[in-house]
Amino acid sequence: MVVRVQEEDFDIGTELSSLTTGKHGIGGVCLFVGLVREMAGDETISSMTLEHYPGMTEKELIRIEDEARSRWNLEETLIIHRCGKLAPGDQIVMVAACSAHRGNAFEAARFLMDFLKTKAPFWKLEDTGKGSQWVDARDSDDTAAARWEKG
Amino acid sequence: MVVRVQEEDFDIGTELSSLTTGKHGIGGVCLFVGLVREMAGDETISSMTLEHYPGMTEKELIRIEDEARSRWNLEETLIIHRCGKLAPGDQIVMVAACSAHRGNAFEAARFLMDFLKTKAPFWKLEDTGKGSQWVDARDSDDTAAARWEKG
Amino acid sequence: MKVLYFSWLREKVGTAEEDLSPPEDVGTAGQLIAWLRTRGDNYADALADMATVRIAVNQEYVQLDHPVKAGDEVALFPPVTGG
Amino acid sequence: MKVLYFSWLREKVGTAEEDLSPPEDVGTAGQLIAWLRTRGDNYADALADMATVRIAVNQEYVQLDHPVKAGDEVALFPPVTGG
Repeated sequence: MVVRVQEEDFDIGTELSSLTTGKHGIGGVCLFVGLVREMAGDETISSMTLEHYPGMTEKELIRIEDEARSRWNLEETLIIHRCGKLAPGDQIVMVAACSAHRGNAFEAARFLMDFLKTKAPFWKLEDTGKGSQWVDARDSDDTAAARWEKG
Repeated sequence: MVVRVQEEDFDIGTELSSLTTGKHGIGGVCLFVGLVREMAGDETISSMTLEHYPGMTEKELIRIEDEARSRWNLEETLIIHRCGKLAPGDQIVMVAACSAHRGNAFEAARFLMDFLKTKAPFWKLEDTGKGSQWVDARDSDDTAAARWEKG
Repeated sequence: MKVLYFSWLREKVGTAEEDLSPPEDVGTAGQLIAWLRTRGDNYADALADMATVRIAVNQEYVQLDHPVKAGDEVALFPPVTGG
Repeated sequence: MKVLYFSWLREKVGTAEEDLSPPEDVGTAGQLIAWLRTRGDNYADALADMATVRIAVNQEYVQLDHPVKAGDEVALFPPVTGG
């Protein structure tokens, strides 16, 4: 179980191999990587700043991982989220779920992302030619997270 | 669009960055990596040999990628599958789907794996303490692939 | 009581963090927000629409009826947009 | 006609690849398999249960009623287990 919030970039290959090395019960790893897109609607983004709530962010990420591990049989999980100033193409976030079987890995990684998107206290500020603007939360993210609510 | 069958190992970070570099419309990448597990039922695996059908394998992988691209709005896709002799913990397969939005990336990557598992002509031979044995196809893989059939 | 503001709530209020001693009749997160609104137009504007305000007490999400007391860390922020 | 065998089908038949000239009345994949079974116990054993045999003609999956002809590449193999 790995949770990190950091300004520095991360290397997916390095993170993955430190997660799986020597753990030969892992049959599948599902990884998701979020990147800064160049366009926000019709505007070109020159940079993006990620603000967060130190302390609570880590707690929420750990809570999200715990929840995933309680729902699926997982060998390892990882969440790395960057903060600070990023440029188009930069990596923002990486989640990974390792399991004996691929179904669990896919489901859990998607759950991690859906919950992170609605629960982890990060806020994106986009810099465009027309100035800076805080990104609005999306209804589609709430819908995605609601899918996982227990009936 | 990348499809490769190779004996050599691959580096996920390198593959991913060559897939996404300069493509700033990509907001999310879903990656799946399959690893050789140490146990097959109660038997410990010492090595695994992957046989395939050169020519048809590549055609099927391209067909699977085409199908994914016709179903989802994808910026890039990748399938790398190894052949030859592997050891527990080794990487067998990597698929990736890159899209503007994470939902497409997750769905498409899972589709690529589900179809690859039932269509790509690979066969696993496991070496255990009790000799070599061909791996049986799983009904669960057929079920997973059938989920994607158009109604 | 420490009160933190993030994102555009921070910008509208004009501060990231302040130490406050609300009156004794402020016993819940909802009452704290009602009291904050009386402290100036910047607060009233930032906290005008509760649909866009999330509340955490001691770094856990809570609802308006959650108790707040001296020594708590209360954070007010818009819906999150990370990932 | 080139016929290829993979995995345990290859082991049971005892060869990976052979050039064959089936009789003229062999016009489909199913007829080819029926004829192959007559060529020896190794073939009869390998091709005993069609539920475990997949067929590709010219590197595309086909069913038993698919035509086969001179010059085709026909492959017979068990259900795939890659990934």
